[in-house]
Formats: sequence, C-alpha cells, structure tokens
Amino acid sequence: MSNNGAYPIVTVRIQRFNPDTDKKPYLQEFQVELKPGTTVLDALHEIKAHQDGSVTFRRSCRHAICGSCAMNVNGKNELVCKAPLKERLDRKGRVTIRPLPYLPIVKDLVVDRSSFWEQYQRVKPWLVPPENIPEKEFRMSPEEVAALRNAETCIMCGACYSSCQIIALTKEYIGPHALLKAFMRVMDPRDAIPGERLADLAGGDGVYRCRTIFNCIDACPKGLNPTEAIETLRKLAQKRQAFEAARAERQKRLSEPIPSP
Amino acid sequence: MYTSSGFISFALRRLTGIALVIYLFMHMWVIGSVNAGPEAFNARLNFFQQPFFKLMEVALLAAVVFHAVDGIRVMVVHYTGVTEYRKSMFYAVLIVSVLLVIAGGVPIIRFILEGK
Amino acid sequence: MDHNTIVHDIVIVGAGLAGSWAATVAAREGVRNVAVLSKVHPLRSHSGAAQGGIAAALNNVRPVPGSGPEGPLEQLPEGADPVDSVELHIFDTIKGSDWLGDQDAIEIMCREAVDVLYEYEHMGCVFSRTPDGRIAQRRFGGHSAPRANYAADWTGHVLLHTIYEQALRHGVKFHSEWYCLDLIVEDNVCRGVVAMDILTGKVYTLRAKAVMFATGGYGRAYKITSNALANTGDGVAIAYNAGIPLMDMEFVQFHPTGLYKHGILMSEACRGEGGYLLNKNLERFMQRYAPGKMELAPRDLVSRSEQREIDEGRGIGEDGQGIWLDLRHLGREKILERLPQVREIAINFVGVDPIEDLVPIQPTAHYSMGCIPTDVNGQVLADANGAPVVGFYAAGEVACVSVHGANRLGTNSLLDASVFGRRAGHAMAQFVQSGAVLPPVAGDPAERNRRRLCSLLDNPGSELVEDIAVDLKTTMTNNCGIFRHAEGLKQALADIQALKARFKRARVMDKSSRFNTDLLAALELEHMLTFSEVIAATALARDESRGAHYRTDFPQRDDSRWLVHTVAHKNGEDGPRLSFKPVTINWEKYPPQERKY
Amino acid sequence: MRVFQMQRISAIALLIFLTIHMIVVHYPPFHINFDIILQRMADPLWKAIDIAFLFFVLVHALAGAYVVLTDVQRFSPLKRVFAGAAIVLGVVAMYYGTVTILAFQPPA
Ligand SMILES: Cc1cc2nc3c(=O)[nH]c(=O)nc-3n(C[C@H](O)[C@H](O)[C@H](O)COP(=O)(O)OP(=O)(O)OC[C@H]3O[C@@H](n4cnc5c(N)ncnc54)[C@H](O)[C@@H]3O)c2cc1C
Ligand code: HEM
Ligand code: SF4
Ligand code: F3S
Ligand code: FES
Repeated sequence: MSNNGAYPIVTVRIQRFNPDTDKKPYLQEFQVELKPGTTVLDALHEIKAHQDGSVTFRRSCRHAICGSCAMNVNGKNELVCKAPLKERLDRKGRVTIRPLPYLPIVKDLVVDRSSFWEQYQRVKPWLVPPENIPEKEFRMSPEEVAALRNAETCIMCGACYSSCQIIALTKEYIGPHALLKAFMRVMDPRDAIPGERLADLAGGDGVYRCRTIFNCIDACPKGLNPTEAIETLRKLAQKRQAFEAARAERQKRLSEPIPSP
Repeated sequence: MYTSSGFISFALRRLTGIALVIYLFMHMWVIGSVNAGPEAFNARLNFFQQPFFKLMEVALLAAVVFHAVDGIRVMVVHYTGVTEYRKSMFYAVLIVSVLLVIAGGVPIIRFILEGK
Repeated sequence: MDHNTIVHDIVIVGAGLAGSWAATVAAREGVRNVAVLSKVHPLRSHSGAAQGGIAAALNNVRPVPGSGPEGPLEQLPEGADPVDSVELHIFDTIKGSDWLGDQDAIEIMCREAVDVLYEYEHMGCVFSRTPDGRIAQRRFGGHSAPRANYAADWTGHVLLHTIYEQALRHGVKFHSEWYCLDLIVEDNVCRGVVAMDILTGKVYTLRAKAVMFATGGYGRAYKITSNALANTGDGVAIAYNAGIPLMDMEFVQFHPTGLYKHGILMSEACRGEGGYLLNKNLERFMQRYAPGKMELAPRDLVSRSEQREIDEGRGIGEDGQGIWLDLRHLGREKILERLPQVREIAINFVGVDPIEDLVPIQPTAHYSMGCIPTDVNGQVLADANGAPVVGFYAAGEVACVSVHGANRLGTNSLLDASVFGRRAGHAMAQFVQSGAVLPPVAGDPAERNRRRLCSLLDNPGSELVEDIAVDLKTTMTNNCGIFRHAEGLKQALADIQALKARFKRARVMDKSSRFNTDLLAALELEHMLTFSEVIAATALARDESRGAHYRTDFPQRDDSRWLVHTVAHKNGEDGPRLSFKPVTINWEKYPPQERKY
Repeated sequence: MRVFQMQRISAIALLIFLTIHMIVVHYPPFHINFDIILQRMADPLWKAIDIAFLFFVLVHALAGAYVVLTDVQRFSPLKRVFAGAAIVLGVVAMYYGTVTILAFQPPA
C-alpha cells in the first residue's frame, strides 16, 4: 500500500472465518493510514476496497442509526461506524476487531442474529391498540412519551444482546433488546394488552432470567438502559392486576386533551 | 468472551454460590454425625480442624462474604432500580468484602499460628 | 416447479417505508402470501435514517399570536382558527416542485397525509407531543405552515420500526438479506424477479402475480451524500435494464446541511428550529438569496446559495468547501430535547458540540426526485402515454408519481413513501384478489443471472471496483452536481462510457459464495453506471433551469418547452432514447408562477 | 412462588441468620467441640433458630443450584427433573438436618 509518510500507519487485526473453508477463526493483520476523522468502519472499508475484498462485514447508514455494524472492538461491543479509529488504538498502535461474541459466525465479522430476531418477534413488538380508535390521534402527554425514550431509539443492533452472559448460556432468554421493546409496549398508554405481555415476560425466559450483569447498558451505543427497563417490568409483573386496571382507566381518556397542570 | 466488572461479579457470585452449596452439604454431613454419638462427631470435627481446613475456612469466609455482600448489591438494584452506580457499587462490594474477610480471617489465622 | 423457484402472490423488493406499507396493507386486506425482499435487514433500510419529520396539515400548533410568521410555536388552542390546510400543503408542494409535480398526485398525497399520520399514531408510532397530547409539529423549508410532524430527530426510525412491526403482525414473509438481481418483464407483463440469498449465494426465481419495487434512492452515485452505503439505486437500474423507462432523472436533490466532508445529514430540523447558515465572514448570507424565507427557503435554493458562497471564496474549512451551521442561540435545552441525534452526530464525526460551537457543513446529495414512472396507485407506466406494465408496481423514492417534480420539499418524501406505498399495497391486493393468475415465465432467468455472477467472479481483470466507483462519483459530483452546463455533462457522459469499459475488466477479490459483499459491490457499481448515464443524458437534454436542476448556461425556467417530464428508455448499448410526458396541471387553481421565496 | 422471589426472600433471611450463626458459632472460641455445641443447644430457642436457618439455607441453595443449571440451554429440557430433584433433596435434607438438630441432647 502506498504511503508517502503523510499519515501514520496503524495495524488493524481482523478476525477471519469462513465456515466453508476454515477450521477455526484466526486473526489477520492489515495496515492502514490513520487519517484525521477515520472511523473503524472507514478502516474496514479501506481494507476491503484495496487490500482484501473478501473481508466481510455488515454496514449501511454509517451514522449509528441502522444498527448493522455492531462488532466487538478490543473486547467491547460497539458500532464501528461511530468509533474513532484513533481512540481505539492500543499502546502498540493496534486495534482488534472481532464479530459479536456468543453468536454463530456467518463469515468474518458477520454473525447470525436469528435468535435475536426470534426473541424480538416473540415479545410481539407491535402495539395492540384499544377497541375504539379515535378519529384523530390518541392523546399522550409529553411525560408519557418521555417515559418511552429509554426504548424508542433502540436500533436493534444486538450489541447488548451479544454482551450478555446469559445469552452466552442460553438463547431461550428473551434478551435485553426484546425486553426493552416489551417495556416500551407495556409502558405505552395506548397498548391494550399490558397484562398479557407482563404474564409472558414473567415466565421462565423473561425478566427473571436477567442476572443484573449490566453489560447490556455498557454496550448500548444509543445510551439505553435495558437493566432499568427489566427492573421496572419485574416490579410491574408483581402488581399486574393493578397495572392492568390503571391502564384500562387511562384508556377511557385516550382521546381527550391532556389537562394542563 | 466478554469481560467486564459486571461479568466478574456475576461469575464470582455464581462460583461462590456453587462452592457454598457444596460446602453446605459437607457441613451437614459432619454435623449429622451427632446421630452416631459424641465420639464419631468429634472425630469428624477434628478432622476438619486441621490447619489446612482452617485455612480453607478463610476461603470459605471470603466466599460467603463476597457472595453475601454482592447479593446485597444485586438486591439493592432490584428494589431501587438504580443502575448508574453499577461500577462504583461493584468496587464498594470488593472493598467491603476484603475488609470483612480481614476482620474475620485474622483471628482464624492467628488461631492457626498460635494454636490458641 | 424446481427448487430454484419460489412462488408468492406478491413480491415486494425493498423493506423501507414504501415496501413495508405496501406489504402490510396487502396482507391486512387478505392476500395470504406476501413476501418482501431486502438486501439489508428491513430495519436497516434507509427510511430509518430520516430525521426531521413527515408532513401533514394536522393543525396542532401555530405561531404565538403577535410574534409574526417566524415566531415561536405553541399548541393550537381548542376551537382556535387553524393556520394550516390541505390546500396550503398542496400549493407549497406544487411551488416547491417548480410546477413540475403532477397536481392530481400531489392533491392525493396531501389529502391522505392526514389519514396516514393518524394511522401511524394508532399503530403505535411514538411521536413527540404538544402539552395537550397532540402530535407535535415544527417548521420545515418551503412549507408555509408548521406541518412537519416529528419524533425528536429520529422520525424515520420510529416510523420504520412501527410499520415493520405491523407487517410482522400481519404475517408478511420477509426474505432478509436477499439481493434482487433482475426483473422479469415480457410483453409488458411482469412475471417476477430473480434474487440471490446473500447468505448462501444461491440464486432463485421468485414468481408472483404482482411485483413491487420500493428500493429507495441512489445517493451513493455521488461523492458527498447523506445516503446509506446501501443506497446504490439497484432498483432503478434493474428496471431500466428490463425495459422500464425512467422519468425525470435529471432532478437530484442536494441537501444544504450535510456534515462537512462526511455528507451525513444534519436534519433540516436544524433550520426548522431556527438555525442560521453563516459564511466565512460569519454573515447570514441567505439574506442575499431569499430575504423572505432566509434559511427556511427550499433546499435547491439554499444549496445553490451555499455553493455560490463557496465558489466565490467565502467557504470554510481546509478546502473552502464548507459553510457554518449555527445552532448555539437555540440553547442547550432545545437542542437536547429536539435535536439530540444531530448533536450526537456532530460530536461523533467532527468533534463539535453544536451547543457551544459552529458546525461545519456542506451540500450533500440527498434525494432522487425521478426514477420509475407510476400512476397514483403505484402502477408502473411503460411509456409517456401511460400504458401500464401489468402486475408491476413501484413506490417510495424509486418511484416518480410525480409529487416532487423538480424539487422535493423536506418531510414530503416520508409522506410520499407512506401514502403511495399504502396505495400500491391496496392496488396490488385488489389486482391479486380480482383473479390475477400467475404469469408463466419463459426459460430460466435464474440461470441467466447465475451466469452473470459467474462471469463477474471469474473475471481475471485488474481494475478494482472501488477505484471505478470513486471515479464515477467524482465525475457525477463535478459535472452533474448542483450547477451543471453542457460541457460538463458531455464530459460526464464520456467519463461514464470509459468507466463502463473499465468495468468490463473489474476484478472481484472474494471468490466465495457465502455472504459475498465484494460481489455485491461490483453489482452495485454496474447499476450505478447504468443510471448515472441516464442522469447525465437527461440533464444535458433539459436546457433550462428548474428546481434542483440548474444549468449555468440556461439559468431561466422555460415553461414553453420544458413544462414536461423527461422519460428515458433504454436503447440498446447507446444512450437513452428520450420522450416527454405532459405535466398534470390544474390551470385554474394552480397555474405556474414565478418561484420566489 | 417464583424461584426468583424464593431466592431474594431466603437471601434476606440468610443475611440475618448467617450473621448470627457466624458470630455465635465461629467466634470465639475458635476451636469448637461437641460440648460447646451442646451447651448452646440446650436452649430450645436455639434449636428453633437453627431449624429455620436450615430451612432458608436449603431453599436458597437448592433454588440457586436450580437456577445455575437451568440457565444452561442444554439442560433446559430437564427443568422439571431438576425442580423435582431439588424438592426431594430439600425434603430429605430438611428431615436429616432437623433430626440432627434435635439429636443434640442437653447433658444429662
Ligand atoms: C439522511 C436522510 C434523512 C432524511 N430525512 C427525511 C425527513 O426528515 N423527512 C422526509 O420526508 N424524508 C427524509 N428523507 C428521505 C426519505 O427518508 C427517503 O426518501 C425514504 O425513506 C425512502 O423510502 P423508501 O421506502 O423508498 O426506501 P428505503 O427506505 O431507502 O428502502 C429501500 C429498500 O430497498 C431495499 N433494496 C434496495 N436495493 C435492493 C436490491 N437490489 N435487492 C433487495 N433489496 C433492495 C433496501 O434493502 C431497503 O429495504 C431523508 C433521507 C436521508 C438520506
Ligand atoms: C447472607 C447470605 C447470602 C445472601 C445475601 C445471598 C444472596 C444471593 C442472591 C441475591 C442471589 C441471586 C443472584 C442472582 O440472581 O443474580 C444468590 C444466588 C445464589 N446463592 Fe446466595 N446468598 C447468601 C448466602 C448463600 C449461601 C449460604 C449459599 C449456599 C449454600 C448460597 C448459594 C447461592 C447460589 C447457589 C446462588 C445461585 C447463583 C447464581 O444465580 O448466580 N447463597 N444469593
Ligand atoms: S438496546 Fe442498545 S445495544 Fe441493544 S439492540 Fe438496542 S440499541 Fe443495540
Ligand atoms: S447483560 Fe444480561 S443479565 Fe441482565 S442486566 Fe443486561 S440483560
Ligand atoms: S452503519 Fe448503520 S449503525 Fe453503523
């Protein structure tokens, strides 16, 4: 590769694995120029475009909104598109990129997220609205919307999921991402079946399987807090009937203006 | 493997928990010999009072202490829902555990050394 | 039927808002076997990146009385006079389109907007709210009332997740990470598509009674773009190669506020919430170009003004290609509440916190106004006379209805994708349920495409795909960018010919069949070369300036000759053959006027 | 009741019992023998406390073991077997332990 000395050269170590041809994963080293503003994704692109086109990874939006590019960089899960390369270099000027842990590898940095999506579907991610739909919008107070913020920006990247050791042990656990989604539906005043949802989440594979490891919080690139949502769901599951009753009460006023304080 | 303070505390809690379960059943077996009379009891008990087992007692103490203090931390999270201080809480657990183990372990070690 | 063939009632290519809406509606109306293909997981579709809002005249807010039209907004008190109307939305859109939008389609879009918005809300979309619980609205460029309905600055994200959830709820089958290679059209009847399962590299023929394209835009043909890396306009090229014409390809929108050097979008909501644009001398230069609307003028105008400043040496940054975006006066609270994502992007990518500092930005390729011509039900049209391609539908950015004409207004495209995606879903359901039969397929299209892949993989050439792509983007940016002229456009056409020749020697480095993204990059480049030629050719033909298409050698709008859509047909290996389609205009209500802001 | 709640409630109970146990049984004197234990066990209240302690520690330990095992996907089909085994083991151990505690007879 060309280098006229303008930029320092750094080493990118990529875990390679093609199940069709390789017995087991191995690390391969590449050299790239460290230009200002380079992200880890940029480095991967540079390698793929000019050095080895068979290096395989997922990406799309390149600004942390599509959730494609979650990988394990130096042992931590994150979105490589928003990871500055410079800040990820170790003392020897190297960065190590592996696929998300605890998931089957499809090829190189691409993992099989099927269990992740199955759990997402299992919690019925869609809203189940009440019977009488108003002509205009359901009224929700800004506070009720704010309560969902911890979940609504989840981009389903899987960084949390694949950092959780319970997932390493069992794929039957619903997982932080889907519990967060479930939390969002349970907390939404428009949802008509919070009781049913809580009953399912309180089953053996749901909120009670979380062991409060906290990796999910640290891994989430959107700054979300699945643990807190899980704790909330646990509490609500305890007083399910009362919560259902309160919801039914709230839904009677869903098309009325929120009274000003 | 995904390592982090969260993982370390989880792994330690779990390992100490398993160790304690094993200990529990051993312990019951020792005490249970009371059914066979004082001699048998004292024999088994004395077997476990050799210095090696006394040292192991310090390990046991450490296990119980860490498991219990970390258990408290977990329950605090459950009942308050507060997660911001997860890292500092973990370090606090470590410090408290070490202090408690020293407080409880020193007399045991002294006992071994001095045979008091 | 062999194991290489899969049969569905409806096959939809693309899982963004348009595709997911169509699938949801068709399934909801009782079509059992609806399948959606997407080359990325549906939730990774680019619709999710949209930030600012979706237009609809809901009349939930108004400027505080007495504060003037640009004053702060408050919720519209119950019973107070509305400030917005569907008619106003229609007019703004027509004016924004520089009178090239078809007014019947615009009318449908703006009327159904209100309904679509409430439907999103009822399906669980988490919008920001006014204090009394209605959907919150903000201002947007070119709209004369605050009608951008939003969820902070991740509107597209919540819309996409909501509609995808609904599609799942109604049992739509998703072929996630399948890449569409080919469209099967014979005798003006669409019979299915050919697609590759990216995971295994296997190629299948998917037969269906109705096929829809919702493959989104092609911003990746430009160097600086707000578009995702997946936005390579595959659908545009595939359709064109299958004999479907392309309409209004010369109209490419450049967004005024892409992050400097990255192109990543800083939502128009930045300006909607009151942000300023400053040149090197910290002057609010929009004063000179659109004194009435200032920063809230439509995108084409603002981008051109920025480019003028840059070209005249008043740009910022090391190469002088940037402009400042100033949000500081909005205050910390407003930025954190309404523009949190924008702030995060600025911090992540240029290391600037908009609360404290100026953000460097530059115009960025953003949206394709043109592409596959359809009627208002998503039915694809085979020619300028409006003959249908039976069983073939399109909606979203890949379709040209045309509601955006020569320039799209911000927030109108999420709306376009939703409204016409919904309509296309309904039309397909009706088509299938009214007894459409599965049209036969001649030969083995999958095998044909397999051979095409093999020849790409086996090519021993020396050209790197990336190098050709960079050269294409460079010529498109330099010659088919914000300002165009005949000489540059001819240069672009010549460059594209040369690049096509180089592509014949392109080498795919990855030879494996499993998840071969290197092969995909080559296919995507081939697609970009195909439609880029059409962009340059139609831009050269249209010797006037209208909306986003600005010819420095023909700076005036010319309604006498060019109040028409350009329709480009594939013409063997030669450049496209053009024909022209009249614009639908309601001469009494909305006659063409001069476009001034 | 859920295993989860069983664990928390027994954990809180254990906190109390274990503290008492540690202080009373192990500190001081450090060398325990039959006589020392017998002296204490002469008091029926101590017997009651120890039986309760035994109960909670068994609940906690067996629930814990059950959780550790069922967290592993491979074992999940055996969930019921584990639950059954834990209950049987718990009952047997409870019986054995109670007999043991009652067997400490005050010196005649
Ligand atoms: C950064 C950004 C911000 C925006 N903000 C706004 C806004 O605030 N308001 C607004 O109204 N509009 C906005 N837009 C425009 C708007 O987001 C898009 O026009 C709209 O989302 C397009 O939707 P779509 O459904 O047509 O396509 P997309 O959402 O782009 O989906 C395309 C789909 O096609 C699939 N696909 C493509 N090619 C193939 C193939 N060969 N095989 C299989 N599948 C394929 C993709 O996988 C994807 O699922 C924004 C655009 C950008 C780039
Ligand atoms: C004061 C004493 C104790 C406290 C406060 C305590 C607390 C806890 C808590 C809160 C848990 C749940 C952890 C989780 O779900 O993540 C737990 C688990 C467990 N405990 Fe204890 N415990 C104590 C003593 C004991 C003893 C004496 C034993 C053994 C006999 C024991 C064995 C276990 C086991 C096996 C687990 C399961 C491990 C796991 O899930 O990771 N504990 N303990
Ligand atoms: S919670 Fe965070 S880490 Fe987990 S999937 Fe959502 S965005 Fe990714
Ligand atoms: S890492 Fe896993 S165990 Fe719970 S707190 Fe997060 S889900
Ligand atoms: S590429 Fe979309 S999140 Fe990184």
